[in-house]
Amino acid sequence: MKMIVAIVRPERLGDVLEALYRAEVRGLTVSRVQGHGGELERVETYRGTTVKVGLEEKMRIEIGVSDSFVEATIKAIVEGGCTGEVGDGKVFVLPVERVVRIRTGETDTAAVTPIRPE
Amino acid sequence: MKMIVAIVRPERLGDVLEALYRAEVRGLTVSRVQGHGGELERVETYRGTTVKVGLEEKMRIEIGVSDSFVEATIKAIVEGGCTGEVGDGKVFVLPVERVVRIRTGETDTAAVTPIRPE
Amino acid sequence: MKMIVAIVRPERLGDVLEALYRAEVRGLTVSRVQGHGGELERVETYRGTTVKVGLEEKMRIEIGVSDSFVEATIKAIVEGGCTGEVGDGKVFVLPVERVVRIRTGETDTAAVTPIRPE
Amino acid sequence: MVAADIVWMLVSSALVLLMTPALAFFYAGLVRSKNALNTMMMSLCSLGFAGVAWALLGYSLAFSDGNGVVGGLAHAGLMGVDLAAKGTIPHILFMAYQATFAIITAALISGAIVERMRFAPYLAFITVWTLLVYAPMVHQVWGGGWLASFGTLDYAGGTVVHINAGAAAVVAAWWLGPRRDHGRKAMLPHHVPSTVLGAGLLWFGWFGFNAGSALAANNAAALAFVNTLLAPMATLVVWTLVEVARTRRATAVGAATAIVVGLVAITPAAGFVPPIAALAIGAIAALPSHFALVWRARSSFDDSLDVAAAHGLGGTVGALLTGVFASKAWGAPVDGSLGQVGIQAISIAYTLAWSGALSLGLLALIGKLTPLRASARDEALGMDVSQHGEEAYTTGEGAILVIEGSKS
Amino acid sequence: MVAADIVWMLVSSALVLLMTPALAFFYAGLVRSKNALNTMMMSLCSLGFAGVAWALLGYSLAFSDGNGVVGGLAHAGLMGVDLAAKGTIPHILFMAYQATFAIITAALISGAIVERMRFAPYLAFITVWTLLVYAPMVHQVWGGGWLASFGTLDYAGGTVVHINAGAAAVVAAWWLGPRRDHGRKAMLPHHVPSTVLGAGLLWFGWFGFNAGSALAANNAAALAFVNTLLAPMATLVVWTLVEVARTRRATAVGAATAIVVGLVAITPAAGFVPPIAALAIGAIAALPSHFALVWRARSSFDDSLDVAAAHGLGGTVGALLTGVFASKAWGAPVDGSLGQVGIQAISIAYTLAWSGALSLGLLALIGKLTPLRASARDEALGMDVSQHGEEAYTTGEGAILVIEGSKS
Amino acid sequence: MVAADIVWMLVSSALVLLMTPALAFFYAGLVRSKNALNTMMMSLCSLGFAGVAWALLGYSLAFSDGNGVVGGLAHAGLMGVDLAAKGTIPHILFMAYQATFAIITAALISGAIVERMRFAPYLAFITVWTLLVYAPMVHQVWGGGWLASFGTLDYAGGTVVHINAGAAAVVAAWWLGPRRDHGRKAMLPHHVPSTVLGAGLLWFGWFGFNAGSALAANNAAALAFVNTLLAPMATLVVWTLVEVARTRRATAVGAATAIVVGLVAITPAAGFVPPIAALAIGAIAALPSHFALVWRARSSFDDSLDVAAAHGLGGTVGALLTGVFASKAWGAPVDGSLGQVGIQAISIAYTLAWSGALSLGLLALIGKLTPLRASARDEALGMDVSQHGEEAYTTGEGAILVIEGSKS
Ligand SMILES: Nc1ncnc2c1ncn2[C@@H]1O[C@H](COP(=O)(O)OP(=O)(O)O)[C@@H](O)[C@H]1O
Ligand SMILES: Nc1ncnc2c1ncn2[C@@H]1O[C@H](COP(=O)(O)OP(=O)(O)O)[C@@H](O)[C@H]1O
Ligand SMILES: Nc1ncnc2c1ncn2[C@@H]1O[C@H](COP(=O)(O)OP(=O)(O)O)[C@@H](O)[C@H]1O
Repeated sequence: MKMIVAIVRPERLGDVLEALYRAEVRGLTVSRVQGHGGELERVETYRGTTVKVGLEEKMRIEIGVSDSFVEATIKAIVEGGCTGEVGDGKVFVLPVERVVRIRTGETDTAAVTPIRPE
Repeated sequence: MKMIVAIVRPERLGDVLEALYRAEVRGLTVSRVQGHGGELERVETYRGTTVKVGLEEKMRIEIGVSDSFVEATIKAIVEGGCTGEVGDGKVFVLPVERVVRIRTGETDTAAVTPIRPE
Repeated sequence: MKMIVAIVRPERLGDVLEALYRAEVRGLTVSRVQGHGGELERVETYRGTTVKVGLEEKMRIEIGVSDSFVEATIKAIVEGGCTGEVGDGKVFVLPVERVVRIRTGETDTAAVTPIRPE
Repeated sequence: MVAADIVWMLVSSALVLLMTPALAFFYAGLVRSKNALNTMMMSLCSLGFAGVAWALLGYSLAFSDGNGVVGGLAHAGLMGVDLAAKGTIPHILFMAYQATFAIITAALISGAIVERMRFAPYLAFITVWTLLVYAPMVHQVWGGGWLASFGTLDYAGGTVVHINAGAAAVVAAWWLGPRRDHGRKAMLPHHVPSTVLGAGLLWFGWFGFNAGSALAANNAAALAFVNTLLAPMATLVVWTLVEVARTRRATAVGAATAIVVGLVAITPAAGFVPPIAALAIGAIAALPSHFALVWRARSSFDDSLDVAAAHGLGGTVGALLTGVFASKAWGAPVDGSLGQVGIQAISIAYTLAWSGALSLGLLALIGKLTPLRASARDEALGMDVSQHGEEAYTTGEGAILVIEGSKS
Repeated sequence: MVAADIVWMLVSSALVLLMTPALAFFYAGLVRSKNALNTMMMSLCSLGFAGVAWALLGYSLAFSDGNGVVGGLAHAGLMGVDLAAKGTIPHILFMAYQATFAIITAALISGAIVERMRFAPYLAFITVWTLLVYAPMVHQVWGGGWLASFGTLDYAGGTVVHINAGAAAVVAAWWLGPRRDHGRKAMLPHHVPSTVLGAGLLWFGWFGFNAGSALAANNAAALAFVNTLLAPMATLVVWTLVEVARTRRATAVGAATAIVVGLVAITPAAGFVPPIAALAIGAIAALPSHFALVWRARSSFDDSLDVAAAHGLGGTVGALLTGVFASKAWGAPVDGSLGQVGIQAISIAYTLAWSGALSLGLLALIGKLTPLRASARDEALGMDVSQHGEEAYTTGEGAILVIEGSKS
Repeated sequence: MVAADIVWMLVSSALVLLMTPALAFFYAGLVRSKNALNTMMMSLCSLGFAGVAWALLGYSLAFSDGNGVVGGLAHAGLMGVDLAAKGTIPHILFMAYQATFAIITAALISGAIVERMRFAPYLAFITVWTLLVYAPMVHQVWGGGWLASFGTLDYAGGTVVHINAGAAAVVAAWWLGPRRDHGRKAMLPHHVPSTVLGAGLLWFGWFGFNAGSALAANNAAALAFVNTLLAPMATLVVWTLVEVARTRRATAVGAATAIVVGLVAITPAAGFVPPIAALAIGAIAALPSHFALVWRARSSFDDSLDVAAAHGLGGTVGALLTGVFASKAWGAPVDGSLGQVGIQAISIAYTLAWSGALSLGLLALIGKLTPLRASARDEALGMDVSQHGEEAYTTGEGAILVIEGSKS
């Protein structure tokens, strides 16, 4: 089991999700974050105050996958998230020791295979 | 040391926190996320535009615990977070190599035992 | 490669970022979270309803670094984030198996060295 | 007809109309964000449903000749409501002014049942309620009905509007039962500035409500206006001080609530009491409503946004104090007296009974046709998504466009 | 001069002025949060640019003597606009009242091109548009121009304001092309309560717009007022029911839209039709606009906030129905008739042609001088940051203070 | 008494009352979200505390007979303030209109000390300030005091309201010292649309402020109204162009600020200058205030929301230009002249001294009784939680219900 953490552009989130969907990756968790990398900084002005905004809006995607899915998942994220311009983000792969599905208490691989409700 | 990451329903957050409290797990960090799993999709309409919302509001809990607490923590989360319906979420256990308490610089187990102020 | 996850006070975020900047740590991702630790609880009142707010606003910083940067990064965070009062937060170091730069597909160390646009 | 009176009634009608969107904001700020739009819609749609019902039928039931309890059908479909003078203003303008009252009264009730009542039965309820409960009540007090002859003093609607809506709110909250999270979870106001905005606009609009009730640009209007300015000021001061005394902190939700309570309390008295009495009424009214709110929050009775405490009780205190402070020298038909307090008390009791009984019957009836409450699942999901298919604040993340049909 | 008329026109002018900030909120709630301030600024700056243009030149082009198409320069620079009476009110007050119309009309157009048009050419466009397209149109209908003699009925600006702005909106949306995400991504309203607030304040302000157009405190004002109350009520009811019939859910965005559509539709008819006809006009107008909105969302035509469907089409339906329901008994110069509907139709067609052609020419001209559209990068980043260097909702996290110069 | 005048003063009083909630939004949008409610409460509670103080004592000190500096106690407790005519309107209405001025003036000061002043001493300060500083100032200018005889031109309160509040703001900001984060951290407006809403409603309300100051529905009111429309338009245009020239981007915060600056500048001149001069005053006033704002932000002087730059300086520029542009032909008692500019300058200097000295003394005195500033911890935590025990925007996550006492 691995935990894949990806930071992507908000405007590419839809494409990434679609690519993941096509790669049959179902369960995932998304959150709004702000990132700092090699992007240009933005200047804003409020009344007399000038500020430099060094953080850009990004989306963070967290996906628990069984080992066999890792390659496909990374590929899908890169495909969906790549624009070629600085700021596209990163993918991190972290080891996971255990996964538990809260609804049933199932663990590991069984826990990350979503069961579609009919 | 392990990092336990749990995705739970927002409406169960209170119960989970309570269960963790009873399990004597004190330090934790919570954030708002949006999840996609086996849940039904929601349809919304704005003027003529119809959209399918595939992401559900969830809460993400992150808890650094010493190894001996892992079982109790998972149990508490499952207890507090389970409704039995699709969408209850997952618990992931990740290995942690080091923990530092920013206030004192203490590391590892000492760092995650909260000291109650009197 | 390691993933450093730090929880800090929002009002210290600026100082932490500055310290990281000085330590030449460039890429990072920040998000708003709420934490529970040893801090005092806050009481609020809304019309007749009294509530105890056990969660404090915190910022979560996530930094993927190559192994040689770990020490410097932790030091910078502790330096920038320490006030000495309960609630300063924690730093967690997690192992990372792989990093991919979405823009180029580069992996590992090459992926976390930001390339400044000229 | 008097041009200045026309102007004042045009302005007053516009002001009272604004109170309904204002109420939408006052209420919506107090609920959880997942129910914000549903709460707004409950006020907003009163502008349509109660408004049209009033124009087509309610006005006639209230103001055309009838018996002591209800008017007739002479003005149904706006028949005979024309440009001829009614008093010193065109008849249609009088009808429109009264329409704005009908709308806000119906909307007030929603505060008791937000976050759980299904939308369709709610619309049915307020529409029929406007015709069945509100219009006759208006007839009884202002349309030549029995309370008018009985000697009830109600300048601008303390009884007709606030106690009436308050009683309906109590039975509705009781009949529907508490929200599933009530008493279990903390349900905090999701957007206090909304509530403050609502309170500010309500105060502004209330000048039309109270001073417009003079139906002319005269001393009575001026007095009602000034009292509508002074009473909430005093309520605000007392409320703030009570909060500081009790919890060491004055709250913004409290301040917004205090303004509304002061406005409600002065409504029946506005054109009948001297300004200094308005300050007294405002100050006194703060106490019962404040403690009722505190008590209610700890009880299992879930009048969610405290319509009973703010409008029912505030209106009751105001109506009773009208009996105390009324002054012929300032334009009241009688001076305050114990006897008048008695008359006021009887009128209040009657209104509570009238509105309580009929509202309950109406809810029971509608409940037979369609469930009144949202399912537990819908309530947990939030009424915005479940009833309206939209959210108040969206980022659009994860939302996928559905193209129905082909693109042109 | 008549004091009561002065009061009413003071109030009406203030009310119409408020409509422009109201529109800023109505529109801003419907866009994505990254474009909220840009959308607001498009309305807000009309208060400055269209307003000053009107005072210095537009008023003269509209209301000083000229030919059948455009006025002269007699009042340029406010020359001769003084305290003397124009009708029963001071001339300057008449000018000010008309200024508030010019401002809102220009601002309306912005709904068609938000989220993509650069700010500088937008300012240039509305400033020149006010002088070149709007002022002559006013002259033609209200300033003694040819449409006045032709017999067009337009009580408060159905043609002059709404169809005129609607036509400009259509060509602007078409000329600029759709937003890059249009039809590809879901673009949801980021803050529906803003839109509701805007609708509430627009209704309130519209009383000044329609009833103020009587230019006096008389029966006509009262009638226009009452109709402005009744028509949107009916639209709201019908719209809600249509939504329930189609999707089983009434939406808040729909309710806010319905209110505006009802207001637009009654505008040309307000002082000419009986109240019961106002209910009919409001009810009827719901349908074409509703379905136009639904159709538009699925088309590739990106009139982003549906100015054409709400104002263009709503105004057209209203103008045609004015020809049907106009009644001498209620103050119209003629009774409704097929002939009058024909006159209305010709006027509408003329307005569409006038505004469409001139607006397009103007856009093409400005487009020669400076690009009209933001770059793809700026559009993706959001217009707030790219055009104004600020964000609507900030937390300040990660923002670093830049100290220019030394501290004192 | 004149009915039309009564209507106009009713409307004007309502409009000015609305300015205080409007100010609450204008200010609250500019602070950080953790201080949003505290900032709102500072305006809101002025409605209670300054309002009641005015009614019970301030009005008497301002408008009953006294010496050249302060009035007497003849009207204390509203004694003798009745329905009899004062001018052409009921005396109570005049008192109420003036009350709305007292409230907004006190609230204006709060902009200088938000995000750090404790709430209790703030309430004490504005209450006493209304009686000690404001009421005598009113007496001196409008109540028959020495500035009236001296020949100061102040149509609607440039001196009495804006310079007076501006001076108090300067000393308060200086006495309390800067916010702990000032000049160190970026403190961004957390909700710009709030500020825009505030600006829109302020403009709307300001018509009552300026045109209501005619105290009648006449030419003077019309002129004041029109000038209140024109001046901010011009300020908005110039401000926008200056921003574009300096930073290539016009901001929404700038536009909202420009509107307020234009309104402040025209206040002393509103009923005295021709409309074209109003455009000039609005345009000119943009410059000093704009550059003062820019300078202030870089200085260590933390007048947090720039009361001095917007109200103090804007009022000063307006007062001086009133001396330039005043015109007998348009209703001013004298024509503009160098001499009049001198009189204006002396009045300004006197007001600055009066308000500055007394406000400082009052702050020092209150500071002896209780600390004026919040602790560093409370300031960092945010004033909403520390002073009011509530938050503006809550999700309720992690909040646990505390049940005190047993459930009924
Ligand atoms: N080392 C890192 N750790 C965590 N997040 C990172 C790291 N480097 C980059 N990011 C995230 O990725 C985003 C884009 O990174 P950046 O380096 O600018 O892009 P690119 O990889 O295209 O050069 C950043 O805004 C940040 O959120
Ligand atoms: N593989 C995964 N990785 C990350 N988050 C997941 C994963 N699977 C599910 N989740 C999170 O858990 C939530 C519920 O998951 P779901 O699979 O629908 O529930 P259940 O386990 O009850 O079938 C999702 O909304 C998502 O936030
Ligand atoms: N075990 C933990 N796991 C995850 N987050 C933690 C943990 N302990 C503390 N935190 C985070 O750190 C913040 C401060 O922790 P706390 O224990 O109060 O501080 P201190 O280390 O100064 O005693 C908390 O609000 C929480 O967000």
